[in-house]
Amino acid sequence: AEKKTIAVSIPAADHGWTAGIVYHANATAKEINKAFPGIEVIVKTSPSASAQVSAIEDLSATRKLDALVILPHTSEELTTPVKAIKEKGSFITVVDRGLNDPHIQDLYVAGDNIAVGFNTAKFLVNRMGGKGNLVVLRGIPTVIDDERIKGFRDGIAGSDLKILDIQYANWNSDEAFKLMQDYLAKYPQIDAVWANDDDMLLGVLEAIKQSGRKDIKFALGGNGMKEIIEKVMAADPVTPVETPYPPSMIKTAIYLTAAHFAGHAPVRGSLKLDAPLITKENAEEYYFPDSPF
Amino acid sequence: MTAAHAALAPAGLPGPVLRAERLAKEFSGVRVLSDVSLDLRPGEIHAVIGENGAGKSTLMRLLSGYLKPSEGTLFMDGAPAEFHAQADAQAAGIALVHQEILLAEALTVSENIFIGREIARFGRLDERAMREAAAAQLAEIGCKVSPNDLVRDISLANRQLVQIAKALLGTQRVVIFDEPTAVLTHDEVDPLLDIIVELKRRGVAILYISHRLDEVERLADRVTVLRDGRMVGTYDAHGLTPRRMASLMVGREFASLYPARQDPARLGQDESTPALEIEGAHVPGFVTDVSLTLRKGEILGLAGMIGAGRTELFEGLLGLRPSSFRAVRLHGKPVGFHSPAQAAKLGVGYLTEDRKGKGLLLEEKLAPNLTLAALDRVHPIAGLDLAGEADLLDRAVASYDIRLRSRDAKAGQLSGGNQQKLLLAKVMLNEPSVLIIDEPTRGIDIANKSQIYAFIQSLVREGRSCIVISSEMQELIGLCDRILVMRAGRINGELAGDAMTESNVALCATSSATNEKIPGRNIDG
Amino acid sequence: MADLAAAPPRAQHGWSIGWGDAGPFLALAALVLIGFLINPDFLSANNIANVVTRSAFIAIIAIGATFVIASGGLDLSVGSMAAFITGVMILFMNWAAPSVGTAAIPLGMAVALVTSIACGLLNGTIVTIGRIEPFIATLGTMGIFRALITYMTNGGTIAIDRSLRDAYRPVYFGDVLGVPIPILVSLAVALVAAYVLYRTRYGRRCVAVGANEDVARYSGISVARVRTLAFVIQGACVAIAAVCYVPRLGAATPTTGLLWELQVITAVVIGGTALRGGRGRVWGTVAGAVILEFIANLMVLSDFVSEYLVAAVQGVIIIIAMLIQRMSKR
Amino acid sequence: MADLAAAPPRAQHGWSIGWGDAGPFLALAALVLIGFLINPDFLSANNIANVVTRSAFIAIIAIGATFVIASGGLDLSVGSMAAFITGVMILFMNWAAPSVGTAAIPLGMAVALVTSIACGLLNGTIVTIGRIEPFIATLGTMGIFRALITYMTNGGTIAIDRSLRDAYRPVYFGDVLGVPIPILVSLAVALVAAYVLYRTRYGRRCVAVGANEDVARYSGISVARVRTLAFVIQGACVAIAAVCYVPRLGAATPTTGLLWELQVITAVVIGGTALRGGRGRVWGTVAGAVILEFIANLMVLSDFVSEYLVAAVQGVIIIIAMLIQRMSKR
Ligand SMILES: Nc1ncnc2c1ncn2[C@@H]1O[C@H](COP(=O)(O)OP(=O)(O)OP(=O)(O)O)[C@@H](O)[C@H]1O
Ligand SMILES: Nc1ncnc2c1ncn2[C@@H]1O[C@H](COP(=O)(O)OP(=O)(O)OP(=O)(O)O)[C@@H](O)[C@H]1O
Ligand SMILES: [Mg+2]
Ligand SMILES: [Mg+2]
Repeated sequence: AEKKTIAVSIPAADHGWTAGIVYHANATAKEINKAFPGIEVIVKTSPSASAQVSAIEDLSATRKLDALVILPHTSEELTTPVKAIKEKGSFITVVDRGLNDPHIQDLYVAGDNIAVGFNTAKFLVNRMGGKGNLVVLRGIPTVIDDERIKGFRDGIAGSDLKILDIQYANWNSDEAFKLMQDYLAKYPQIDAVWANDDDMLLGVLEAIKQSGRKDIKFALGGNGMKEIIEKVMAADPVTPVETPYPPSMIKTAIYLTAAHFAGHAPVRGSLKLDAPLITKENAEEYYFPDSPF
Repeated sequence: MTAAHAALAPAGLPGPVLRAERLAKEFSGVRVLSDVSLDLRPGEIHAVIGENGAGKSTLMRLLSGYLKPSEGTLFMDGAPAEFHAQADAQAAGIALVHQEILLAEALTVSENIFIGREIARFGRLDERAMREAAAAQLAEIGCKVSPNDLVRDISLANRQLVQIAKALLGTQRVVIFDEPTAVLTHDEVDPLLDIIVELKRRGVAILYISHRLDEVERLADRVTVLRDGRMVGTYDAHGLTPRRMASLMVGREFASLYPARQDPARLGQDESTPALEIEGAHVPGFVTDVSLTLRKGEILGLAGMIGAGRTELFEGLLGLRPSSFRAVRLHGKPVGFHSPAQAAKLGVGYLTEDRKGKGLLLEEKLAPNLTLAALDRVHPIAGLDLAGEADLLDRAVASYDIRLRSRDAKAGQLSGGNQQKLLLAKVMLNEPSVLIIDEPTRGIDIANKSQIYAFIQSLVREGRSCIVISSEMQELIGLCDRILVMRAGRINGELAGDAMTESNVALCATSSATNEKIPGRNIDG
Repeated sequence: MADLAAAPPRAQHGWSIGWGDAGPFLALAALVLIGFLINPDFLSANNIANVVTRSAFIAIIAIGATFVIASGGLDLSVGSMAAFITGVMILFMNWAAPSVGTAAIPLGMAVALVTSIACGLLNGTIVTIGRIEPFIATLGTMGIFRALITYMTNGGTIAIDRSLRDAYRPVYFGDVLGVPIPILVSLAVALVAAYVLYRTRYGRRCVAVGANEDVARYSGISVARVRTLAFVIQGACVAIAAVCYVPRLGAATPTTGLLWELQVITAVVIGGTALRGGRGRVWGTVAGAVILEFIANLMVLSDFVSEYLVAAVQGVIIIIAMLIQRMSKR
Repeated sequence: MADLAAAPPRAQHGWSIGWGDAGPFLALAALVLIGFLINPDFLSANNIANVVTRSAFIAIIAIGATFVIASGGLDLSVGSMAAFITGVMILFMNWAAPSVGTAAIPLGMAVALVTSIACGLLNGTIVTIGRIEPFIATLGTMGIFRALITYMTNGGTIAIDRSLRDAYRPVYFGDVLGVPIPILVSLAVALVAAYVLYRTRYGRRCVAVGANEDVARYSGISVARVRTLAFVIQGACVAIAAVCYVPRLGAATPTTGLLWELQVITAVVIGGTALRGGRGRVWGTVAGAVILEFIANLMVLSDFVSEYLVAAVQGVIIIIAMLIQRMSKR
């Protein structure tokens, strides 16, 4: 039988979470190539939206793609190009960020960015008795960042939690370190910090440690980085919980797509991964010691 | 007179320190020098003369390791020598004073002099020692700049002296001077020539290039003549007159250098409005309260020593440097220039003394250089007329006798004198009614000098007017109707008719009848 | 006396590409050959069309950069300027669409052009009147434009109105006689630019200013005006690129055009323009842009480079391309 | 005769900072004043110490860049080189720690130094022997180093071994008599650099090569050697910065040092070094690095800039700082 080609197009590893995506995508490709001789999975990473458009154009121009698994850099910019691939008859699996036109996708696997922000906010509202001063670090101006912030704002709405300050730290631990130092210099009383990604949380924790300040009761992140999960498992008082946004979702997506071909049964629909709070109790489940993330 | 070749050297003299045998040089296939042999003995001054583009500078660069010969061999003390880099030649005791100024403008005089051979003690630069050595060397050749001055801030003439100081530093066995006096005035030339004689006395072998044949007559022991890249011969300088040298260079009898002067009476009678009147010119730091009048059809000379402020006066006039004027009238009409473009439109052209730094784009071909200041002339509606531009270049090459080996050449590949002619052609393209020429014949050979003089004469005969700034007194005396002498930023005297003599000009340029300092600047520094 | 009869023949310069300028084209040819050896699909008409079409944006912006660099300047702000212009254009079109329908598209293009010329003027005046090193001046405006697009999008995305999308689509995806429109546009821009640079007074002055500011000044050229105009041309080119770009991605985001400035400068330099000014090569720049896009394409089409190392291989290829370009000179 | 006694006193360059070079310090003073007016906390000892300590990395790298730029080069690879060196160092220390314990730290530092000198040598030889425009050459190596660190970390993080963390921590967080160690290190580097640049043959030649290559070559200086050495010095500075950096977050990631090159060049230029070479100002560079960090700090401490517009305001301030620096010159 003819070999089926599944192309996987994902962002290049430019911070921890995307590194996790790349790790899982590669690992999955290896597994499937080994397990299903009739299926070839190729993984391509792209550093920007326009590079991603180019990459999928290149892939479809030079070979027949039976399926495309794509984690789009941005929804708007990728919608048209993916549609063009779809029109050539490929099976389309969209991961994480939905395209603007949901009719394009055959399969949709996603985490819930709004829930990442929302659940973290709810945790803080509960544990802080509905009041306190917060500072927030956000990432790179993109949809994900936007959704998480939106979820967070919705989550604290109605409480007396107050966001003192919110700034971009580009999902970069260094910049987060500096930003947190400056927050600490600026605000004498900070009750909790939320960095919308764990890379940044590392920098935040380092800055807090250096300052020796004791007023910060919680410093939370998001995404499920293994270093942070370790903290949760160790019942760290400042970082007792974590919200997953597991990069392993790409694995799920690739397996489901492969099943469409290998299982001789159509796989269609959408699958939304929850973003439940990770606590000491369930942390084990989210811990991948081998992943770079 | 017979050609006296090296082999005929009188017995008893030491053997040659540097000898070249059948040197040839090609630049990308174009042969600019062939079959040149010459030798240099300790304690002699050996002059090399030839027309612009004859290959003198190329020969000097071969001898001092800046270029590698395509053919031929160099011998040092009788043994074949190959210089892989200039440093090798330097190590062998050969120094070259370049025709073009080669100094880093952003660095100080002392830093420039010691580039590559800085004095250091235990790895730490000894600034004081370098400054003192530089000052001593500069003083010896009569250069009045401070070792701490930035090269950017000193005049072209002083840069040349700094370059000479740099070459003379250390112990040299061979010193090659490529037109060292081209940018110097009378008063700076004498100390330099004294230095050269002193070097000779110490047994240094000296190669000397100059277009000032009287200097050659004064200094040289032997003279080698080049024409079109070939040797005409090497001659004993004794009894070789400048006129004879000129004939050997051009290959025909050479008549008179200066054209017939125009009738002074005619000039005096012409009571029409002056071509250019300047009143109360101030260029901060350089020029104080200068007024002058250029009559129509006149050639007005401007003499002065280095730093007299002549160049700055006219750069100020054209809006090239901050300046103020009580009044400027062009053909009777009040004007004020804020850029050379505007001046050109009104018919005033200025030819800079610094052809390399301010005159030509050395990396650009000839035609774009020619038309750069007059692009409107080659710009009909449909874009640049390249054919027309090429015609202009042809015409310029013909009327200014620009010698080039390849029309594809870049301006920087022309010989120094031919660059000057190209620059003249460039300024003339705007057909100015008032032409200000700063050092018109700097580096130009004698035959072409007379062409340029004739050219300037023909300009004024056409009713144009001309100001000539020059450091060559004879040139001013031979060419001009009237000479203004500047000193320390002011006009110190006016000479006309029979009063135009070298001693009068020199007196005016140096005497401190008005012994004032220009505010804001230390003249002696 | 000069022997004019024997005077050497005239140099041909201008439109025709001299042998000395063949460097970037040789590098391109080498790359295409390697590409073909690695993966024969590389030369499929489809792939070639895709790659060349994609290179149009960088090519168009880099043509503008050729002027800036030839005149002795540098513009780091082009990438974020492109993002900003895209944002302005989309906002304007979306605002106008309800009232004027698809006429919003040409209006939006005009708005983009005007805005980008203003941006270029801003860069130019900071550099010439403010007398600030172009590197720093445009690094500053790079931050400014990037912040403006972030502000306009509130950190998110502005997508083009649905009603305009189909009407606008052909500007990127359409073709004339089989040649994609962006290619035609960039050829047109290159033709005009080559004309301006090689055949007009302005072009001459631009190169003269880059080669030696003093000589230019003494030749009566207004250095500030020439430099500023180069930045304005750069702005106009960014607008043209943005106009072609919008239908491809259909949206402006704060990450649009990120690091394009580096690609643009690389394309210009690979093309043979001297980074210190005084020499501009329009067609070389176009070749440089295509080379860069081919390298990226090759990375996707070849299978033996770990995706972590793509940037390394690209870096090596760029250096090799420069070596080929250099060596071909002499 | 030259009257040396009467020679006008000219700015002595070297250790003492001449008035003409005061520009960056004036800009810094202006910034501090504005900062204080906006938020008095700005001048709290704690904040100042934080900010100046943070600026140490950029300052140290920028001191190296002062040599490269003064000699007429440019190095865009410093940011990714820093990341790569950090990665190599951590990997080595983690590998050595089990056998040699905390002695792994000095060994790791040595490895970092050797590696970064090799990296600098690579840059230098590509530029001088390959005769490739430094901008392009180091853009290429920037990609290479970035890819290598991504590869080494698998796109993720390499953290320093727990057993070393506490022993190493003081290198960033410790202080001597209240002065944080990174500040001391950068002062020491600046002192040595100022000595080398202003007081040794090499420094003199470095500037000469940048001022006029031809003159340097005709004066018997090996231009290639001087330029290459400048890149090597740059490499060594990157290593020193990396050594101070590692204990801060204890990890290397593919985003470490991202865009540092732009900050470094900006610091150098704000400091008064000419981007076209021929002039280097070590202390100005240090001031430039502190200025940049203060600007970023001010953005956070002030309340009236929308988070979206931070980059714009930073851009404007950088341009204004350059204007102050320029105007103070004459
Ligand atoms: N680098 C070069 N490339 C090509 N041609 C060159 C180069 N250098 C010199 N030439 C040519 O070699 C010839 C000799 O030049 P050279 O500079 O030696 O003349 P010169 O005798 O010193 O003249 P001048 O008196 O004008 O200084 C000229 O025709 C010049 O154009
Ligand atoms: N930028 C400058 N800053 C300070 N001093 C300068 C500057 N330029 C020139 N000078 C000094 O000003 C004086 C005037 O120089 P200038 O060169 O060219 O006068 P000049 O009368 O045209 O003399 P010449 O043309 O014979 O050299 C010189 O002594 C020079 O050292
Ligand atoms: Mg010569
Ligand atoms: Mg003068």
